[in-house]
Amino acid sequence: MANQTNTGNPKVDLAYRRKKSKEEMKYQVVSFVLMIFLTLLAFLAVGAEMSKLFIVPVIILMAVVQCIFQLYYFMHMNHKGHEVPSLFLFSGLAVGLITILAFTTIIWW
Amino acid sequence: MHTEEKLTAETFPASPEKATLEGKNKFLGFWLFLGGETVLFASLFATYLALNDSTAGGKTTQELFDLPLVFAATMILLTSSLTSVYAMYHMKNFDFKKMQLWMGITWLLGLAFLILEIYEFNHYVHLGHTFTSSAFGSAFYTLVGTHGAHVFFGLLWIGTLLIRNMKRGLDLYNAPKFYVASLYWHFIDVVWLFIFTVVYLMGMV
Amino acid sequence: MSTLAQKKGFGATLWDYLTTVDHKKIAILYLIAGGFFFVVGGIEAMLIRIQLAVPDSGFIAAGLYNEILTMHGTTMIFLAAMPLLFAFMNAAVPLQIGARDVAFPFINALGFWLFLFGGIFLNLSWFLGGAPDAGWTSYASLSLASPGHGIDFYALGLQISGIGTLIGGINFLVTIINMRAPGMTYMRMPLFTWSTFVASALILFAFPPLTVGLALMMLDRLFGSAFFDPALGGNTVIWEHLFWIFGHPEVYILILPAFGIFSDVFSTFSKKRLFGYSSMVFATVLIGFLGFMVWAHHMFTTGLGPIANAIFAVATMAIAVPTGIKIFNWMFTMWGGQLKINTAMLWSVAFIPTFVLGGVTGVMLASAAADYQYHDSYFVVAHFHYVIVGGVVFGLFAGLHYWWPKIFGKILDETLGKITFWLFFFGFHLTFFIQHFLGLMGMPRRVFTFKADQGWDLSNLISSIGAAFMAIATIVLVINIVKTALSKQKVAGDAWGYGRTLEWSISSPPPEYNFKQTPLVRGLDPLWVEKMEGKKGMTPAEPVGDIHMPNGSILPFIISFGLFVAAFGVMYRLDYAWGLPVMILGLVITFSAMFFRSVIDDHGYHIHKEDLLAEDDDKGAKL
Amino acid sequence: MTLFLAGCGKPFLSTLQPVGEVADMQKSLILLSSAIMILVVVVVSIIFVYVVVKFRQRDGEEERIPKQVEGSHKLEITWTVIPILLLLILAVPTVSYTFQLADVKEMEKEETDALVVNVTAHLYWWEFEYPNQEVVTSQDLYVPTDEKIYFNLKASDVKHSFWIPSAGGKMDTNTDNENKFWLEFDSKRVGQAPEELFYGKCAELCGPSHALMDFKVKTLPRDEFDQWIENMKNAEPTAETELAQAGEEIFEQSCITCHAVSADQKGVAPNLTNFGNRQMVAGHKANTPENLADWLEDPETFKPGNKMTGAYDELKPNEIEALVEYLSGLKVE
Ligand code: HEA
Ligand code: HEA
Ligand code: HEC
Ligand code: CUA
Ligand SMILES: [Cu+2]
Repeated sequence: MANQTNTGNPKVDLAYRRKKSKEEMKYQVVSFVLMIFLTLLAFLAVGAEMSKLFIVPVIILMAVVQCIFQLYYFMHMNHKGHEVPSLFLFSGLAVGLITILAFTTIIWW
Repeated sequence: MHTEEKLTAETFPASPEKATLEGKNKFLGFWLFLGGETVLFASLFATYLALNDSTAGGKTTQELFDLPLVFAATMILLTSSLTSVYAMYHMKNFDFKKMQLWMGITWLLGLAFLILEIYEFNHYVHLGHTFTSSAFGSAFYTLVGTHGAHVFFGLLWIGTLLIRNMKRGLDLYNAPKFYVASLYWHFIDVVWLFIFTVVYLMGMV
Repeated sequence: MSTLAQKKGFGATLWDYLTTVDHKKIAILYLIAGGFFFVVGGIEAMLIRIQLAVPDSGFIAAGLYNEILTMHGTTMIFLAAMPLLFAFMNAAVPLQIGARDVAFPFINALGFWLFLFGGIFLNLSWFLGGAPDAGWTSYASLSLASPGHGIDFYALGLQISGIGTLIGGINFLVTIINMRAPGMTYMRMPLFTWSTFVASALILFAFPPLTVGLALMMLDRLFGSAFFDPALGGNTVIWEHLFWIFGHPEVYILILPAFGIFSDVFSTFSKKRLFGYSSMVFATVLIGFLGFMVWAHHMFTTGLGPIANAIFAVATMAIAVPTGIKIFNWMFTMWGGQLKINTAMLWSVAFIPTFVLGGVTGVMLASAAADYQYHDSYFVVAHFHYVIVGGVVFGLFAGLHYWWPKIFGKILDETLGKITFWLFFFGFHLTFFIQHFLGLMGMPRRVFTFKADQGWDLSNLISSIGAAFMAIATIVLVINIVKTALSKQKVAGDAWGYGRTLEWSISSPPPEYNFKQTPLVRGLDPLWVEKMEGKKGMTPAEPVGDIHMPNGSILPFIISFGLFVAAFGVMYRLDYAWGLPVMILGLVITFSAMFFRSVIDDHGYHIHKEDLLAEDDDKGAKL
Repeated sequence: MTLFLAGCGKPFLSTLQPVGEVADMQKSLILLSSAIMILVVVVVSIIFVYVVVKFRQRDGEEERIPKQVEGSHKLEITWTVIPILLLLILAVPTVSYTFQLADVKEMEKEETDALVVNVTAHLYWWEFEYPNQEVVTSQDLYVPTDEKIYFNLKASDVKHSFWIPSAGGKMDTNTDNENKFWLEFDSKRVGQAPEELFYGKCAELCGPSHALMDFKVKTLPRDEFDQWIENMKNAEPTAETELAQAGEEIFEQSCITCHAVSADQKGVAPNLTNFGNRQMVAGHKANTPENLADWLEDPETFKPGNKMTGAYDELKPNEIEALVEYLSGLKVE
């Protein structure tokens, strides 16, 4: 509830809130453009057939950045009131990453 | 605040999804569910990564994947994420019509994505890469297919919401429902980010 | 309200329970179903022990033994221990945090029915061609080779009941986060609530890997995929990982709520606040956290290599530290206290040495190089029964006696309770202590028989005799329950007189809305705080007002039933033509019920202020 | 304590009566950890008994309200730090032994003198191949004493686990890959078991007859072992009596498709080259003519779920008699 500053006057509040929302929407559009850009980059990088050692970390990094955009801008995790959701999401992520790590290291045959 | 109160733009709260206790519960419960989904998909990704070379003599990822198609699908899904953001934007502004409109566009984009995916799967099956042909095949279809099933379920869900609330207008009873549905949609997009990166792009390098 | 409920006929009561979304009634449903499955699992255990009482016994045939063994483990863990814990969570947690209800009453009911239908489905295997027979771990190579539909019952049954558990976990998390009464901060929550919270978080993260694992197993067996088929590049070790990534947290999902029960019981009957409350909370969270990093200790002999084994060995040992913190805190809670040793307390007191014994053998198992000897021997069987029975089952019995008056308004008979305790306690140690040595003497687990003259004869006989004591003890408990149910006693809200937490501040059993006025919490052990200030009950945080209640619904039952039907269809899809239609029918039932749920607005009803006040007058008149 | 544990179980299959280096290491870990655990249990028990006895509610004291103690940092630190130290004491040898037991560098060399045995676990029998000696045998494992024996472990159908308790801990035989580990038998101690024969077990649930999937380990001094290998190589099935010859004939018709009688072949059924020397029939009953006849007559009751049932035409009593005679004569000395 980042944008809940009450003046007591609904009209003023509304105007203020609309302005805030608009601003936020701007950020969201910007992050969307960036995401599209990153996606393009990732596809182009793969199309360009560079070394695997270089490309894999780069495209994963780009996916992570995009993921952060989604979570923080589109899903509003940057807003207040998302402490518990982030705690649980990141715990889930931690468990998931350990799983992935295990499956890519100790299952090798 | 009572759930069914008729509201105006002025009285509509800034975070309608969390204005009632039911809304708060739904909001939190859904985020927790997404935490669980994260682990679910991580397990599927892990399985896929452990098996993606086990083609049992069948076609490898390089021989199989068609990047332009995946690129198109990615663009569609990413865009649908933005359109659902627009829907939420209008929800906060208490503009029910526009919200419905953008949600509807999201729905259509989702459908387009699903059609592309079905087309893609069909294509692979004709190349001899099937669910039962190798462990790689099983892992591939299970991972990507589970995502597809999520898209499908999302379409059912959003579709139901749109139709059910057509006449009702926006209130604090259905605002959390729309909000949560849009969270779900974004989450599907997040998963897809990793599918196109890990499955398709990494499969091609 | 409550007086009305008692005059209902049988049909109405049944309907009431089928449609209830009241957490207190759901608790009773869990208690009945869990208790039933405990007896089923116990009977299976007795069959195991009868078969193993003497060498070369012909009592149970080889294949049947494996079915009994598998169903014993699966039933006890998934269908007895977990639901019984859920019973107490439902009965106590909303009350302990001063809530009128759980966050999602509908989902709460749905969770129960999914569990029950999953459990019934699994157990129907006995009558439909044979139960699963690959152990509760159902390792992939064997479970894929297993003929018949046993393993399919396992995969589908657990899948259904697992979904129930998962949504139950989410429900408790949201309830605890969002529905606490004013003043009930996180650091004032009773330990049982805390451990429910952590256990629910573990459920949230541990069940998805099981869901995936079971799904892959089902796909391999029924849909021709090749996840675990080496011939097509599959890999059975994936199953082992998925299972244990779930399986190890699962044992903490079982033990942590039991720890919570003990914490509450210890402090209540020592008449002291819990010693080291904050470190208890911290230890609980830490155990939950570490629980996700140790799963491979079940796979030391799989051949993961020395690096993985060493890492997982050390990580596993680390769990002894927070657990030790808890053990010592409990003992120091009692230190300087006024121990009222009744049945609930007896179970709790006996838990300490028993569990420590089981815990330390766990640390021995964690020593990877030594585990090559222990693994899959009776040493492991001894270890886990010490922690599971000595921890979880003792905890369940403690909770049963402790909260029985809160749930049913009657106190269980103390004499019979103590008889049960001593018989069970004695029988338990007789059964399982000696199994440590059986393991060291080379006896593998999961053997349907053994040959004479390998040095195991006497020990096995002793072990079986011990099990008989546990069975008698359980029968005495059943008698106790029947006797108490028939008795006419009525207990006060604070049934024990030493109640510290909020559930004891309202009548026993509580009214359907729990708290007429939401209480104001002013410290840890809120009721105790008030009592020490000479007050009788809690200070309300709000005036008496209308109370919003959810409507009952049959939909949870129908949704679960649909999945139950669909599971049969999936399973018999390849055998019979009706398979596929039945599967579709089941899914249609489930999805239409879900659809109805989402389009029919159900805003619940209100209990009006006037009625609440009138009820007070009623009571006044009666007294 | 040690004495007490040593008294535990039979010398041919107790982990507490080790015959070699691996089991020694493991036993020392078992003892070390037991000692630590006993210490823990004793400390807890003392506090526990004191508390429960001392602080029970006495008559007439029901109303007394104890002091509500919040906690104690000193105590908390004590019972955090001491367990950590105890665990470190256990962790160090654990890690060290774990790496030592996994050290199979020797067998992975191109040219190795080490004795390597390829173990294949089947439902419900064991196949042992000596790749460098080109000898195959089943059910009874022959090993030389006083040297490290390296094993390649694999399963052909479902997962099993290879365990010789007195020689050392187990290792799974997976269906997907080969596991490797080593064991050693000490010549000075093999005498502890009658006939220097140790018991091996399958330690992973593998189906109805999992409990019956035993094998035996025969230990020999190196020179005798070499001799045994020689004998195995030269072994030829001989049927001296007429009855045995009749048996041989039936065998060549009905059984040879699965069973080999020369030591150079692996197969879908136990290699019977030295069946006459076996301790057991099908791993689980003494190798007597009666038991053998029972087995041939009805393998299913003998060993539920085995893979021989139904694989050959029903045998008449006289045929069984002939086969028994023939099979019992398959010996190498
Ligand atoms: C409620 C259930 C429960 C609990 C709480 C535990 C607790 C622990 N378990 Fe157990 N375990 C099981 C249930 C449980 N386990 C089951 C069911 C299996 C078998 C599954 C199967 O194969 O079918 C199993 C198997 C199992 C194995 C695998 C064995 C094998 O198959 O080879 C291992 C190995 O590390 C292990 C370790 C531990 C450890 C270290 C703990 C620790 O959490 C214990 C910690 C507690 C203490 C240590 C006591 C108190 C502490 C002190 C007083 C402080 C001082 C102590 C020291 C310094 C040591 N367990
Ligand atoms: C919560 C978990 C739990 C509980 C409580 C128990 C309780 C018991 N267990 Fe079990 N057990 C497991 C979980 C549990 N077990 C698991 C996971 C396995 C591993 C399975 C596998 O390998 O896959 C296992 C395996 C296992 C084995 C090893 C089998 C083998 O490896 O071959 C044995 C053998 O002794 C055993 C015995 C017992 C006994 C005697 C009890 C006793 O405590 C039971 C006591 C209860 C009763 C005796 C109730 C009976 C009641 C009556 C008889 C009343 C009569 C009826 C009426 C009045 C209606 N269990
Ligand atoms: C499927 C092919 C098959 C055929 C044909 C077959 N067997 Fe077997 N036999 C087996 C298998 C498999 C085992 C191992 C069973 C077990 O221990 O579980 C076995 C075990 C044995 C054993 C015990 C081996 C030991 O080392 O203890 C004997 C003896 C034996 N078979 C004899 C015979 C005779 C004689 C015939 C012919 C009449 C025969 N078998 C035909 C598969 C076969
Ligand atoms: Cu092979 Cu058990
Ligand atoms: Cu574990």
